[in-house]
This record gives sequence, structure tokens and C-alpha cells, in this order.
Amino acid sequence: MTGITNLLRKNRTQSITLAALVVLFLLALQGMEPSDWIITVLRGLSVAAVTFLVASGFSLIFGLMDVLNLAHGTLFMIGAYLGWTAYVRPDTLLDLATPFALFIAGLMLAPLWDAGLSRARVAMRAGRVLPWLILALGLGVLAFGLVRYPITAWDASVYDKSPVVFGVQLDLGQTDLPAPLTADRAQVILAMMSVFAGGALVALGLALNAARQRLAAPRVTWRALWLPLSLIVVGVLVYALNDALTAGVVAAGTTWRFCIAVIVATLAGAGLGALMESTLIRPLYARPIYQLMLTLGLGVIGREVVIALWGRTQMQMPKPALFNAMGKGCPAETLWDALINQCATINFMGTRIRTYNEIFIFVVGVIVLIVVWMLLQRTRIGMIIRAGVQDRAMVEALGINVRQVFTFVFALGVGLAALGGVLAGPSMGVSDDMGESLLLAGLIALAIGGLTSFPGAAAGSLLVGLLQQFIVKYGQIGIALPFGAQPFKPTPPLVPASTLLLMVIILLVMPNGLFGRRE
Amino acid sequence: MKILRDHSTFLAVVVFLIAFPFLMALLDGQSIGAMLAGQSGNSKFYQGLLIEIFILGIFALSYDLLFGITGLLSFGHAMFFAVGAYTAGLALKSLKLPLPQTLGLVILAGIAQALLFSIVLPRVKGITFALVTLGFASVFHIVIMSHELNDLAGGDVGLQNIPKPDYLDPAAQRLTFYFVALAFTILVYLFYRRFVDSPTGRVCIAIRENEHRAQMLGYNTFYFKLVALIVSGITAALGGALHALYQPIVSPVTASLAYTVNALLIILIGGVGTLSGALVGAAVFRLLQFFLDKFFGESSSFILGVVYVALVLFLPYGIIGTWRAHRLEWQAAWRARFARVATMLNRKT
Amino acid sequence: MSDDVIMEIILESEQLRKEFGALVAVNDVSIKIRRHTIHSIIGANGAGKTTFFNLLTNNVEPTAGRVIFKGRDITRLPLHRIAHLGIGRSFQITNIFPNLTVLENVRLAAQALGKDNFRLLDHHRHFQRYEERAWQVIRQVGLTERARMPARTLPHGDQRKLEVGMILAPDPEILLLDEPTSGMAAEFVPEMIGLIRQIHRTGQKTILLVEHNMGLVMSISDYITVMHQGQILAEGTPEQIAANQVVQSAYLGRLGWQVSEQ
Amino acid sequence: MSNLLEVRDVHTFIGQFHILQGVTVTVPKGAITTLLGRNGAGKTTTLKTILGLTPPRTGQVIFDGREIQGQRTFEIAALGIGFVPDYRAIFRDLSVEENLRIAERKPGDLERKADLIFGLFPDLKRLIKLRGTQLSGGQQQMLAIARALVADNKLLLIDEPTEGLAPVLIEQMMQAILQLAAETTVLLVEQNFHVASQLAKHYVIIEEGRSVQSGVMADLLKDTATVRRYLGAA
Repeated sequence: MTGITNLLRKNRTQSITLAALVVLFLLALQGMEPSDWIITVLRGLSVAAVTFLVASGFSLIFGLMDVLNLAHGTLFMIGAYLGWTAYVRPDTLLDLATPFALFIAGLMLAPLWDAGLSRARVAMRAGRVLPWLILALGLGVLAFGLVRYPITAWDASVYDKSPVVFGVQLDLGQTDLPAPLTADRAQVILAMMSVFAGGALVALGLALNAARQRLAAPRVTWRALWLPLSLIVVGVLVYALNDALTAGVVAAGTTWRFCIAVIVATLAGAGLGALMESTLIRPLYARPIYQLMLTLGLGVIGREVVIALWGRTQMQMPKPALFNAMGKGCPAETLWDALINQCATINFMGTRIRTYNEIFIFVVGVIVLIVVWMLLQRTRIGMIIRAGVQDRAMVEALGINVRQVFTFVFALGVGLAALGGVLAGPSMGVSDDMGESLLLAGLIALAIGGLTSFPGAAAGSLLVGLLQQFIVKYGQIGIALPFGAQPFKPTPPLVPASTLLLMVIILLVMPNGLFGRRE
Repeated sequence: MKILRDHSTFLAVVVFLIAFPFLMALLDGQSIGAMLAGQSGNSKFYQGLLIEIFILGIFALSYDLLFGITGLLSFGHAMFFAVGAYTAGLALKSLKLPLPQTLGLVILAGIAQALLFSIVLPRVKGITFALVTLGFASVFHIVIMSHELNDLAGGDVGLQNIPKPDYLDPAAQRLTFYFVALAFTILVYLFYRRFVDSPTGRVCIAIRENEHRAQMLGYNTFYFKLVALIVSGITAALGGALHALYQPIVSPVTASLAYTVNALLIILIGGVGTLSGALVGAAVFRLLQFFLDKFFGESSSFILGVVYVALVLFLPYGIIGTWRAHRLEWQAAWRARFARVATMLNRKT
Repeated sequence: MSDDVIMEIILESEQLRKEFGALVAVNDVSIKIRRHTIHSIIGANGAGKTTFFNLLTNNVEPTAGRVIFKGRDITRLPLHRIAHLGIGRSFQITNIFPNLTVLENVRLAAQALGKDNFRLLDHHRHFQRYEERAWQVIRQVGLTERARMPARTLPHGDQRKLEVGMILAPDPEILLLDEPTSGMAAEFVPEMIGLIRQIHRTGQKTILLVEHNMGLVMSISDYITVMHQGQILAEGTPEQIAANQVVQSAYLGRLGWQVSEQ
Repeated sequence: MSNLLEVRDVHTFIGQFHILQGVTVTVPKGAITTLLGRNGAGKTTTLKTILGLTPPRTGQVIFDGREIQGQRTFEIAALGIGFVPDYRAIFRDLSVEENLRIAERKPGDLERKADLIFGLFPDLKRLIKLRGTQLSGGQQQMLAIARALVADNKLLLIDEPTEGLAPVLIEQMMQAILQLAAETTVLLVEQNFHVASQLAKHYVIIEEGRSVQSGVMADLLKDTATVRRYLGAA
């Protein structure tokens, strides 16, 4: 008790501001029906969950490596687009699986290059630009192969339907994929080989770049070859069985496809994050401002690539069957009934709640919160992360490869953002500007919570989500202000503005955010 | 004579820019008279491009003073520019004020914003300052786009039909506008040079280098940052006013984060903290944008993004910064090369 | 050397205390610094000397206690105000403007307390009194030949001298020097001692010194305060300290360096 | 007698500063070797150079018969080198147990070494649940040394273990280090010559980034002129 009094006395301005905010909020609640209130809170929680998926990655990355990853919004959007593709066009996913596996197999040669280079002692002479040239060459070879590989979705002759159409069709319960492309075997083999070579060249570029900074290389064992070899086999198998697999996935139904989409988007996001960190971010650890600018640029590039591949139109992503039934027994009365009958909505305290938007997303958000929190608090890697935030050099001096941990954290953060993107797809729609609004929301949540604090990211997201939805609600029902005769109806643009104002107020009173450390 | 020698590059550039419209006309085969009469042609078009570069350059200069010289990272700088543009536009259109009064209003608006930003200065530092300024600018961005202000600010289309004074109409009096913009840019640049060399500017640099030490020496660093903010705010607002006078529409994009990023990109291209880099960067940026748009259309911003990333990775000090760092070696290398060629030639004869 | 000077207290601390979590870094330290003396604070690393220094100049906010300068409470004064009162301080870890030249470093220090800081439209070279003062100080600390070099390119010892010069430039009444010889090569230490002596004598300045180079302390101090684990262990003239039994056993004696007889 | 570690004429730069200008150190197996010299002479940098925290530009570092210079720090440490930095580097957000646990190279290391660690520092057992921030200076120093003992390290680099400790604790710390040296090799940096002379068998004097003299401690104790010249008060 004395502790709390003490805390209040020491943080008087903070306490007063918070109290004032709470009072304002409670006053504003006056004109609201209880059912409105419940639905608004639930919607707020759902928005908070998506925001949290972005903000948590932010805070993990910022906390450990001081990088404010401004590409995070774009990565969120990329997650949504990848999820959409896996979900609505599973044939594209399978078409891409083979070149992807081959490319990764090529990348996995990096340790071999490492060892070879240090033996040949060429790394020292490679200079600053050569590694990047090889990297660019590798990407060129990759593109050369990709263009030749038969990917149905990219074929102009079958491109009679825009991507939007597939989404609309799926919403009506149809999946009518175009006939798969055929290509002669020689061309496919050439394409496969150049994709693999592209990966190998990229790995060589990376290895050269890394090797410039050191004199001796780690030993490699032949066991390092097993994984790439098996990836090659998998890739070729997927190519051989492409049609059968596609038919199988289509037949499996939207719920399973959604699961696949979530996994694919999250893993792809994580992979992208790992690649980003190990190639572009790493050289800039000594120059934080430049990292900021770099991620800003990457965000722009990513968005342009997405527009080039998928077009500018907003696309629909229908909800999976599990959350989409309307007819018999729906809206359900209990959660259990909703699951059994796969209801889209559920009756709760006099209002109707959407099972996907208001329940599923929130539950996933909570699960992620708990899992990441446990990862941080209970596992060895979490221990290393918490220690690394404070003293990177000492962790390294204990014999721990901190760089690997950094890459992992970056991949984790980006993976979470991509997960947020694919989850948000069915509720928000998929469009090329979805990243920007989430970047802003995530930044606000992060700043409110205190930049490096993981619980802070959760609290900040909660505030941002709730505030947004309450403003939206007041936009519909109006808010009775003491001095105005007419109820005031905030317009949609005021939604982000209100969260920004909240951030500014909180930061002015508590420059380190709610959970931030002093200094 | 000494002044001429010391500032030869600067003077050469100024002379070139003054001669530019005439040179363009000559190259195009247009008569000088036609050019002076403001008839369309290549010269008029490129004058327009250069005016845009001047405006961007002023905007980037004001950002360089904050970020490059004083070390304040702001993500809300576009607001300084947009407030100037909207104030000028509204004053001319809705208040029907003459130009001088409008400019006075713009300057006041610039000071007001600087004061707004300075409220948070003592509380937040570094990345948090960047985020708070981003918050301010985004709120402004949202507000001018809102439906309530549709009649006034034109919503997400922007402010249109701003009445331009006859003597400075960018369509009819392009050449006059060109010289006014050029003169204003040179004036701003010279003022900034002097500011950086003034006792105040020196302290601003010291704050960027080591704020704690500056405080321990007895400088109340808040006031110096405030001065930098005010100077930067007024300059950016005037740049915005010029923009409002020149462009047919003042778009709300000028208040967005993307516009701040443009300024960041420009000084990155030119060299952070070099002042002249801001102008060089603005030229490179706008010309790159122009030609990329011309040749690549849709994907031009992708290429611009790649250029940007490459710059961050390989040319962190920008064009001017790298030039300054290596000028002596390069000059020596060229001199050596000339000497070698000269001896070779001598041997032959 | 300061027998005929009035023994006026210029700076004092009253029950100054600082806790970091469970650690009491400075434990109710009261100290009185007399005008025109060289007063040294010695103690092992971690004894709380630097924290105490930081409390005096409000670089660290005290948990309790007061700092009084010439009868005025300066405990929680902003950093720049402290400099204006005539207190200059150096840091154990060199604290300069690394990318500016030596001249610019000192010139900025000389300009700090003047009235021309907001002359936006004048070139800084036009204010010759600052430039002259800067050159004067640079000569005094012996950096004339390196005046045009960026400070970061200076050898460590010269950076330490530059820092002393930066404190000296605004002509403060009291100089707080935190280990001015730390990290200096042995043969340059006498130079620094000479510099400190000269500053003290020619400028009639008070100098408060934190040091663990015993020889230096013993040879130039008028008074010595020995700190140990955040507390004052003993106080007195060098002779008294050298003879003090408690100091002998806890700090200098069995486990410490031999005190030189210089 | 074989040498566990040999540092041969290393030169280390930090930024533009040429910090080590030719340091040669040999550390015989199974004894304590101490680096002596003034503040800022380059002792701590020597330790960091061995570990690759500040990699050498030229010269060789040979550990256990292998050249290790230029390797990454974690690779060097994993060969069996434990590091106790002068600033102790206790992780604030980790409990005492986690601070020890993080040094494990394979699961169960801590349990295996528990007897040794808690035998040397019985206090730590009592404090095991506390956070790093809640420890006093002496306790932090014990934890820092204990952390270096969790994994099987052949060599311990200990920087200023008695800095800022009360005399009673210094005594205790010296006992602990002597006990340690019975099992592993120690390279020690110690400001306090009295402490160093009682602990170490071999010494290397570093002056202005150069190793100027080395030998057996017993000889150095007789050579008061050298002691005064390099180590004593100026």
C-alpha cells in the first residue's frame, strides 16, 4: 500500500493525466447503450490484437537491436498478400514452392562458400562492391529462372480474370482455377537450375561480404549438405506432383486452406525478415539513423513490388468456412454452438458478434502474447534476448552467437507482422495501403507502451484499438458534449488523429511511455 | 578578387542559373523575344522544372538545418511546408489578402509551428521526438483532409483555384517567377550559410556533436534548438507559400510522412549537414524522378527506392559530403594523372 | 601556499546521498571546499568519488542532501546555470566535441558565457575576444600546434588537456577535475600537474580534484578527503592523511600502493 | 612447461587510436599470470583483444595450440575462455540463477558445477532468486566470477576483481581466485599491486600499449626500482 502511495506521489503529473483521461473516457460513455459498449469493446480488442502483432515485432526488434523497422507496415501487407495467394490461389502457391525450395537450397550453400573462401583467402581482396555485384548477379539469374518456370498465375494467356475475381468467386463458395501451364521439360530444367544457381550466387555474395571482416572461418562438415539436397528433392517432387497436390488442396476446403495460408505467410515473413537482417541491416548496426532510413526505403520498395505483382485493386479474402455459416442454428447462442455449426455470428448480451473478427483474431492475439512472453521469460533464447538488450558484447563473450539471435528476433518480429497481415485479410480486405495505417498504429502503440517494452507494446495496442473503435462508434451514434447542443459525430479521419493525440499526450507526460525505462 | 576566387563554384552556378532560360531557348531554336513573352517551349518547361527544384531545395535546406546541423530528427517536417502552402493558399483565396500580407501571415504560421514543436523539445529526445512530431504532422494531415474542411481546404484533392497575383502568375509570367524563385533560393542559401557560421549556428553544431557537453559549458541548449526550429519553420513555410503560388493545386500529400521522407532523401543524396548538399540533392532528386517517370512510368518509385537504399548503403555522406572528404585526394590524383600525360607528351615531342 | 588567503568556504555539500537501487553510492557526505585551495578527493575505484562529483554538478540527481555554492543552494539547478555561476567541470571519460577542431572546442567554451550567442547574422570570427581568449587558453594548455586539428584525431593525453582548456576558457571560479590524468602516459603526468598548479596560482582559482594517482595528490593538494564505500573516511592535509592510521589500514596500507615520499 | 595462451606482438586499433602497439603475453598452464601497469596502459584492451571483442589488426593469438585471432568472439569464448569484465556486466533483467544459466554451453552445466560455485561463493545460493539489480557491488563481483565458471573453461580472463571492494571482501575474493587457480589457468588484470603480487606467479608489465617486461613475480618483488618505475607513484 505504501508502495502505491509512494508511486503516486513520485509520479504526480503522470497520475493526474491518467486520471483525467479515465474520467474523460467515463464521461463520454454516458450516452452509450450497454450493448453498444460491449460490441465496441470487443471490436477494439480485435483491432488491438492486430495492432499488437505489428507492435510486438517492433518492440522486440527495437529492444534488442535499436532498429526502428519502418518497413514493418509493408511486411504486414506482404503477409496479407502472401496469405491471400495461398488461400485463394493455392495453385500459385504450389507453382512457386519448387523454385522457392531450390532458391533456399542454393542459399544454404553459404557455409560451404564461407569455408572455401577463407581457404582461398580471396575474401580480403574482394573489396567493398564485388560482393554486392555478385548478389545482384544472383538476383538476376534468379529472375531469369523464375520467368522461365511455368507459373500459371503469371501467364498472360490465362490472365483473363483479375485476382479480384478469384476472391469474389471464393466468397460464393466456388474455386475455379485456370488450367495449369505446360512447358517443355528442357525449359523447366533450365529454369530450376538457374533458380538454384541464383540462390548459390546470392549466398556467395553474402559470404564474401561477411568474410571481409574476419580472418578465419568456421569448419564445415559434409552434414551441412543434407538439408539443401533434401530441399532439392522436395522441390522436384512438388513439381512432378503439382497437379495432384493442387487438386488435393482445393478439395481440402477453406478452413484447411486458411491454416496453410497462415503458416505460409508467417514463415515467408520470417524468412524475409531473416534475409533482410542478414544482408541489409547488419552492415549498418553502427549507424542507427541510416538503418532507419534504410528500412524506410525498403518499405517503399516492398510496396511497389506488391503493386507490380498483384495490382492496385483491393482484393477480397473470404472468411474460412469455420467462421462463415449463416443458416441452420446461426447466429449461435454459445461459443460451442458457434464452433459446431461454423457460425459467422454469435448472440451475446443482446448484440451480434462476428466469430472471426471479434473472437478468433482476439484469441490468436492473446495466444501470441502468451507464447512470446513465455518464450522471453522461460526459454534460453528468451534469456539471451533479455541479456542481449543490455550488453551484447558480454553475451558474445559467454560463447553465444549473438548475431544468430538477432537474425532470429528479426525473423520472429517480421513473422508476427506477416501473421497479423494474413489474419487481418478477411476482416480488413487486402489492399496496398493497409500497411501504412498499421505502421502508424503500431508505432503509436509502441511509443505509448515505451519503445522497448514487450508488455508495453500490448498495453499500447490495447489503448490504440479501444480508442479507435470508440471513436468509430461515436461517429455513428454521436457524442453528447456539455457545451454543444447537437451531439458531435467524429468523422472517420479523426480515428487515427485521436490515437495520435493520445500518443502525444502520453509522451508529453511520460516521455518514456507507460512501461519504458527511464533514460 | 579574393571573394571571387573563394566562391567561384557558387558564382559559376548562379551565373549558369541566370543564363539558363536563355540558353535553353537558344538550344531550342526559340527566339529570346518569344521566350520573354512566356510562350510555351522547352525553355518554359525546364524553367518550371527548375522552379520545382528550387522549392524542393528550400524545403530540404530547412530540414538540413534541423537534422543535419542541429541533430534534431523530425518526422513531421512536411507539416512546416504544408502549413505554409495552405496558409498562403487560404489567405489568397478565402481572405483575398494581397501577397505581402499573405507572406507575413505565412511567416507567423511558421513561427507558430516552431513554437508548437518546441513545447515537446524539453521533454522528449531522439526517436521519441521524431515520433511526436510525426504525430503532430499526421494530425494536421488528417485534419486538412477531413470532410468538415472540404469547402475550405478541398479535402483529399487539395486546395484549388488559388488566385495568383498578375505579376507573378506562373503560367503567364513564368520567367519572372523563375527569377523570383531563384533569387529567393539564393537568399535563403546565403542566409543559412551565414547562420551556420554565426555564433548561434556554431552552438547548434555543438549540440549535434555532444549536447551534454554544450550544457555543461553553460549553453541553455533549448533556446538554440528553438532558434533552429523557428528559422527552419519560417523557411519551410515560405517554401510552401512559393509552392502554393506555383502549383495549380496544393495537395494534402505535402503534409504526409512521404513528403518528409522526400526531404530526408534529398539531404541524404546531397550530404547531411552540408547545406549545399540540400540544393544539389534536390536537383538530383527531382531530375531523377522526372526521367524515371518518363522512361519507366509506374515502376519509377520502385527504382527511386532502390537508388535510395543503395545510397544509404554505399554513399552515406552524400554527393557533397563525399566530395568534401575526398576532394584533396581526388584533386591530387587528377593532378598526378595530368602530370603523367604531360610527361608522356613531352617525351614524344 | 594559501596561508594569507581568507579561509572562506566556496563550495560545500550537506549530507549528500545517492542510492542506485540497493547500492548506496554516496552515503551522507558533507564536505567543505575553501577558496583558492587545491582540494583532492581520493579513494579506490568504486568508492563513490565520481558519483559524488556528479551530484555536485547535478549530472546525477541526489536522493537527499544539498549542494551550496557561495551561500546559494544549487542542488537541482539546470546544468547550464551551474556553468554560469562559475563552476567548470571535466569528466573522467573525455567529453569534448570530437568532430570540431581544437580551436572550435575552446572557442565555443569561451563564447558560452558571453552575450553574443544569438547574433544570427554575424560571422563567429567577428567576435575577436572569444577567439583571442581561445588562443590564450590553447597556448596555456600547450596545444597551439594542434589547434586546427579535429579533436578526435588528438592523442589521448592532448584530449585531456583540451578538456581542461575547455573548462578554463570561460574563466570559472572553481574547477572540478575528474581524474585529469586517467589514461595518460606516465611521462605526461608531470605536465598535467604543472598545468593544474599554474592554473591554481595564476588565476587564483579553487580546484577540486578526484584522483587516484597518489603521488599527484600528495604533491599538489592543500587538503585531501579520503572516501571509502560512499563515505568520508578521513580529511586533512596531506601530512595528516599520510599519518592517519585508519587510512593506512583501509586504503593506503597493507593492500595499497606505497605512498611516495616526494 | 607448456603455454595455454600466447599473444604475439599484437597491435589493436580502436577507431583511429593505436591502443596496443605490440603486446606479447604468454600464459603458462595451471597458474595465475597478471597484467600490471597503469590505468589506460592497455591491460583491459589486451584481454578484449584475446577475446576478439577488439580484434587485433596484426599479430597472433594462440590458444591451446590454435590461432584464434580474427575469429568471432563467441567462437573464441566457446573454445574455453571465460571472461570477467571490470564492469562486471551482470544482466539486470535476469535473476542470479539466469545470470549463471546463460553461461551454460550444454544443458546441466550449472548443476554439474554447483558444488564448485557455491563452495566458493556460498552467498550466491542465498541470493539465487534475486535480480541482477538487487545485488551489491561485492555480490555482483562474485556472480561475475561464478558465471565464468559455469562452463568448462580452460582459461579465465579476470579484469580488476577487487576494484571497489571493501578490504574484507578483497581478502575473500583473493582466496576464491587462489582456489580457482588450482583447477584452471587465470590471466588477471589487477590495479592493486599488493593483491596482484600475492596471487600471481607470473607477470607482464604493460606500458603505453606495449609489453615492456615479463617474468616471475618473485623476481619482480625484489626489483623495487622496476616496481616504482612502472607501477609505483610517479
